[in-house]
Amino acid sequence: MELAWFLFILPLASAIAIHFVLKKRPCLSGAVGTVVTLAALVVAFFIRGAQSELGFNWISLGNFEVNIGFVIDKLSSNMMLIVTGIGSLVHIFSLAYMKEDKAKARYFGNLSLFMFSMTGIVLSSNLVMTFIFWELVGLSSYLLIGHWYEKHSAGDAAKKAFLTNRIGDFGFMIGILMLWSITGTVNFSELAANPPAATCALSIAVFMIFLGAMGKSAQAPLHVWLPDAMEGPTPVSALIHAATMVAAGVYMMARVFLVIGTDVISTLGSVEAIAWIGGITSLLAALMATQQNDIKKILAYSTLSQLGYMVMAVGLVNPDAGMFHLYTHAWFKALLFLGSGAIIYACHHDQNIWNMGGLLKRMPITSLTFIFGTLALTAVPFTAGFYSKESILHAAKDQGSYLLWVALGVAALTTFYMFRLIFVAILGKAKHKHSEDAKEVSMLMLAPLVILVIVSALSPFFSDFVPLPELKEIDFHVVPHFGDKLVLFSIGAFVLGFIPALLLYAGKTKDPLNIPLFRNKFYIDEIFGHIIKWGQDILAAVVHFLDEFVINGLLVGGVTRSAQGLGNLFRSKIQTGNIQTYAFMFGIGIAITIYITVFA
Amino acid sequence: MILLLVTIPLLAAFAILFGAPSRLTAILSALMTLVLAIVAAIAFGSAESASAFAEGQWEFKQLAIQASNFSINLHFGLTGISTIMMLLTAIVTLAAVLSGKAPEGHKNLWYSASLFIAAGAMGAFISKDLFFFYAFHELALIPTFLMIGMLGRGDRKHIAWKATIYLAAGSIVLLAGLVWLASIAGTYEISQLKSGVAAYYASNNSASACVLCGITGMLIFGYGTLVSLFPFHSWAAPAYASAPAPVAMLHAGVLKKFGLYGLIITAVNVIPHAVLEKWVLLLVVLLLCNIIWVGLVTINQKRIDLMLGNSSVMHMGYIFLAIAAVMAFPENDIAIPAAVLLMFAHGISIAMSFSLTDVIERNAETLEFNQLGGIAKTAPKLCFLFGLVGMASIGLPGLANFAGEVMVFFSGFNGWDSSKPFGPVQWGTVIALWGVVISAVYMLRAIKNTFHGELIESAREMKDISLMEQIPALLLGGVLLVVGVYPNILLQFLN
Amino acid sequence: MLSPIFYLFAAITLLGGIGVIAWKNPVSSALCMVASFVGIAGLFVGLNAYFVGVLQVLVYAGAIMVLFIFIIMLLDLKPSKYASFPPPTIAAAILIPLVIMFQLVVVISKTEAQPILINEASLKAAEKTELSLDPEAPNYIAKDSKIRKELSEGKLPDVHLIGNKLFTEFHFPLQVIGLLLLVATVGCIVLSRNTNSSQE
Amino acid sequence: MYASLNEYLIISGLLFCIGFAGVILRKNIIVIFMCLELMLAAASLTLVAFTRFKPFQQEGATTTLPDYDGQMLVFFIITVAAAEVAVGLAIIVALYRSRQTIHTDDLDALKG
Repeated sequence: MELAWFLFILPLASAIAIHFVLKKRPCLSGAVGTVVTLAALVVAFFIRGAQSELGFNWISLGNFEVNIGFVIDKLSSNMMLIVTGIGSLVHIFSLAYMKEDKAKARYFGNLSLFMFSMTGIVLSSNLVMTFIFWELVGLSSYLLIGHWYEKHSAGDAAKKAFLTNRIGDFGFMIGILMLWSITGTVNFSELAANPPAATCALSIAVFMIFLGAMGKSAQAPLHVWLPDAMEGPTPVSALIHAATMVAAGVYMMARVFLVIGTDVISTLGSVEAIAWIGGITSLLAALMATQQNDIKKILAYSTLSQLGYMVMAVGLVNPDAGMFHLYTHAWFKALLFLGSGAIIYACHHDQNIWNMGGLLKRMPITSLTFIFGTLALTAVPFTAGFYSKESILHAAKDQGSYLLWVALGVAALTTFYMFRLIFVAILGKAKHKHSEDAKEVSMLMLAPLVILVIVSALSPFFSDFVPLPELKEIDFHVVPHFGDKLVLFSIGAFVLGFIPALLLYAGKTKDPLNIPLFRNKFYIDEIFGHIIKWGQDILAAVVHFLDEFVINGLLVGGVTRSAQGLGNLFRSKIQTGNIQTYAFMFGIGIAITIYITVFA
Repeated sequence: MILLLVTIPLLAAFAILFGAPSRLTAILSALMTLVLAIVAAIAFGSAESASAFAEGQWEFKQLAIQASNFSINLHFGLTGISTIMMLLTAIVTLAAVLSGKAPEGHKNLWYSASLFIAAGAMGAFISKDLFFFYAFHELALIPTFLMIGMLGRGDRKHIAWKATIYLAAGSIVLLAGLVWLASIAGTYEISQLKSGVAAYYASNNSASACVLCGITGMLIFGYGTLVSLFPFHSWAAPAYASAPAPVAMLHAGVLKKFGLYGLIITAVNVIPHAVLEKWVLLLVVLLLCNIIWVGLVTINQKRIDLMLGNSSVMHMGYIFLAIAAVMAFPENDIAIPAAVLLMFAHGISIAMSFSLTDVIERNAETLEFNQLGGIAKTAPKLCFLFGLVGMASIGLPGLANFAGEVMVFFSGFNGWDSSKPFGPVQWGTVIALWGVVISAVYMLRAIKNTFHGELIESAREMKDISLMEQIPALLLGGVLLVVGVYPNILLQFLN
Repeated sequence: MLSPIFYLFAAITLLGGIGVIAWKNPVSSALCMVASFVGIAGLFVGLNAYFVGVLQVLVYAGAIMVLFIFIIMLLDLKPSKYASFPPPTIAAAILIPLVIMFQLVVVISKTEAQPILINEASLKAAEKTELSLDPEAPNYIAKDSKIRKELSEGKLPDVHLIGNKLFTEFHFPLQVIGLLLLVATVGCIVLSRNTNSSQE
Repeated sequence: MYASLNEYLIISGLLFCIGFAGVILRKNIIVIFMCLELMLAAASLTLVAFTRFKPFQQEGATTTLPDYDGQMLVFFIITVAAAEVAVGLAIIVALYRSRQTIHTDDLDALKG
């Protein structure tokens, strides 16, 4: 299985080569990046069926040892397919999209670094290795979001992304530590061999691990960084913030749940909380998306809500449904993002949907692919989204939890804001000079879009490409029979979402609805801003003041000043220069000596 | 042969004082020491057992003082931990001598003081005798004072005085503890301390318990002051901020580790567990203050060098966490290697960051955050290197600090029985983990303020890092990467 | 010595001492000093130390006091311009002597010693018993010496006894004292040399 | 009816304290000097007093002769006092010549 090593070494080699050698030749670095990712895609195809585990020892200390190794099974190899597939398409797209960018070499270098760390997460054989590449992925997303670092907003967004991920990693590490002390091992295979008993410590550990996934997959409180991450170039958003990186959280949770065993997991209390967090996130994100005016922000919030779906599925102890939705969502969300990238590129980097319109006539192919993506996202029957969303609804119904209604509500909202986007941006007439002279983008951009359409159309029908562990056969059928009550509900949700969008937004030039609560993202950012300002900066200033004046000033300074004071006191009071005082001192001396010698 | 490790820097320092070409001699001697250190480490690594290693020429014993019931002798030799510390000293010395530009009139002082500090640190780490272990450390105190006092920046005289008096006070408390320890153990030989103390502890149990408790207290507070444990940390940050580059690198990188190294070999490995148990809670509270309190202070800093000084104080908290872990759970075989690895990693990363800060100050003439901005455009290499060390210090995987920190956290949870609730060390580990977020906050803010954003006018003509300045940074960065990717290269010395 | 005479001389001594402190004018305090020394000499005689008594009057009262008065006249001191004594110094001046006297009294109250009376009979007895004849003994007195003759007659040869002890046992300190006096005189000459010559 | 040792010691103690009080009290150096002489005299008084009251054991035999060691010491005290007065007054004269005052409050050059 040396082939698997190539998956790992290739992107790293290209990242190093680009960074240190090809810095001066951007075009060459772009080509190298793309070729390497395509090669990785090919290798991913070859190792699809294999089942092996290999690696080398990183740290070994007595009974504690951590090794960097891969576990190749259906779950990880198919996930690799998604990662390398979308990666190569994004690379091709970026060749055109970033043509006139000055720092193209650095961009492709960072992309390769991202591919390397993503491979690390997908193939990792133990939790510590996952954590290592978890942070490396965080670093590469920091570098990519902050690609145009001249802009303060990009720098801030990058910092925000890294710190929110860091908060997630804080929980993740505690989870790993607890799991390690409960089971004594961090290796997935050893965990699978003897799964731990369901104790409350295990449920806390699982929740803490989920905290890590929350940071990476941008769930409820830690989702603030994803919309700001749109500061980065659009291909980056497509690759990282739609398909792969954010999915890493769900993938890791699925891996942990499968390893520990769904029967033990279902008894844990914290899993219920995970499901509800997923549900709430999807609801919140969907509500926020209805009022956004930036095309990339809308897609970002839709990613958030779809991630909420996946986490809900995992929370409902049905990781297969979650992974299936992840699989289909990766393709059509990448399609949507690259489509929006093409639109933005054509409209001279203008991202406001109210400046777009009438693109169907000017950019037919891009618009059609975009519409197809929307259909898939809004779960129109026979599209990829429909099947995966169905599986999640089934999972919710099996658990009999109220999340089913939340899921349906979110489905309606998704349809509403996606078709709002379609009516405003694609259909209708051009509302702004930018969209008037928008013309079809170059072939290099259209090819990935078309490929993505084909793949996302066919994805649900090739079930063995779905990243699921070997041992569980796919029980949900590919073609749902219409008699099922749930199908009716989901179609109803679609209609419920479509009609208001049609009425409100067809042919409009101004947004009829104005709900500031949603547009300002429930003011969560402002709340976080205050928390940070008060909880950290002001506190830091106070602590610094205390440290400066209390510890440094009073205690240390105090000691020195009191010593000095004592010295002065002696000098001025005792050494007066007057003979009488000296004589008086003599007298006291005599009296004391007499007392001591004679009486004491 | 091992004697050369200490004599080369000393002779070079004296040669410089008597007129030898200062920079050349300093670099040559640092190089020779590094080569010798690597050879010694390889010899130590390959030797099958410590005794076999001792027969070789890597052992030097010379009687210094023969008292009635004990003898003090100049005894140099290598143990697992001291090999790593020796490598750290050699590497940082070479980097320190290479970085920084000596002001015109003071070349001799600049290089001889650096070499004296290096020799002091090297001597302290490889000496196996308690007396010389302490004496060599004191050798490094005066050159530090001279360098900060004369060649430092900012309010240097006051800071130099404060730092030196603070360290001297700490050393005195430490000396008292060490002499008391040696007297009850009946020997000054570090290796025999454990048996001596055990015998003493066994003899009269009740009295000896509180005596040992007193000794441990003295050692903790003595070493604590040298290592800027929480209440005694106010000397560290200003001293490193205003010290010239080599001294800041050597002191923050190497000399600070003397305190921790000492705490491990004279307290943790020597004093019986029952006594150490009592100090765990206090130590955990202090180190958490170290991490959270000083972490918040670091966030509030307005200058890069002060921020780095405070961050080095904060990182001491993690190493103390490992020491507290082993004090609480003696069979904890991860803690000591974790502490040593983190000491090595932190030493290298803080040295590299001070070297780069010196470059920033020379090129941009300022270190204030509000006067810096967008340097990355005109100084991409400097931005890359500072980014590398910034990421290293906040514990990014692939770099040495992360390996150390992860193992420290694992040692914190080692020995935790999952049925019982968290013990003090476990809570300490959890809160220390939040320190990782705090360190990410201040480091990223620093990187964003200095490198990202629009280019400010003063940085427009700022030239990038020159080749000569790059060498120490690349050397240290390389070491960080090698140890980060494959930490077993160091851990082999420990088991 | 008989107590009435003793108290007389004691009174003279103490009043003289107080007079030295009390008088503002230095000359009058010097004279009171002389009275006090005379009192002390009287006490010495009462203790059968005639030579020392005479010496006291001769050296202290005669020489030292004369020197003091000479210097006072030389510097023609006016009565001290800070006439009144500030309260803290008075308090100090009273407090310390009181403390010392109190300690002395406490010590003295524990001891009791009676005088050894001297009369002809005791002197004759002493001549035979207390003086030895062999030359090595510390109290050797030659057979036909004047001391033995006086003692046998019942008189106390005070000066001879002092002379005998001074030139036998204490001969070395005597030489040192001689040297000391020489040094003192040289010192005075150097100190009182005409200062303007040293100022060039 | 003979005065015992205690009376002598009390008298000399009193004299000593008067001398000491004088030193503390008076501001004129010469008077201080005189009080010093007074204290010396008191000391010699104690010495001589002891010669009469300490029985001089000579190989066990008690002696009635006065013990002349004490008086030797008084002899030396007197000599030293004389030398001291000579030098002291020379110093005072030199002091007066340079400072034109011998009042202790003005002479505090040695102030710390």
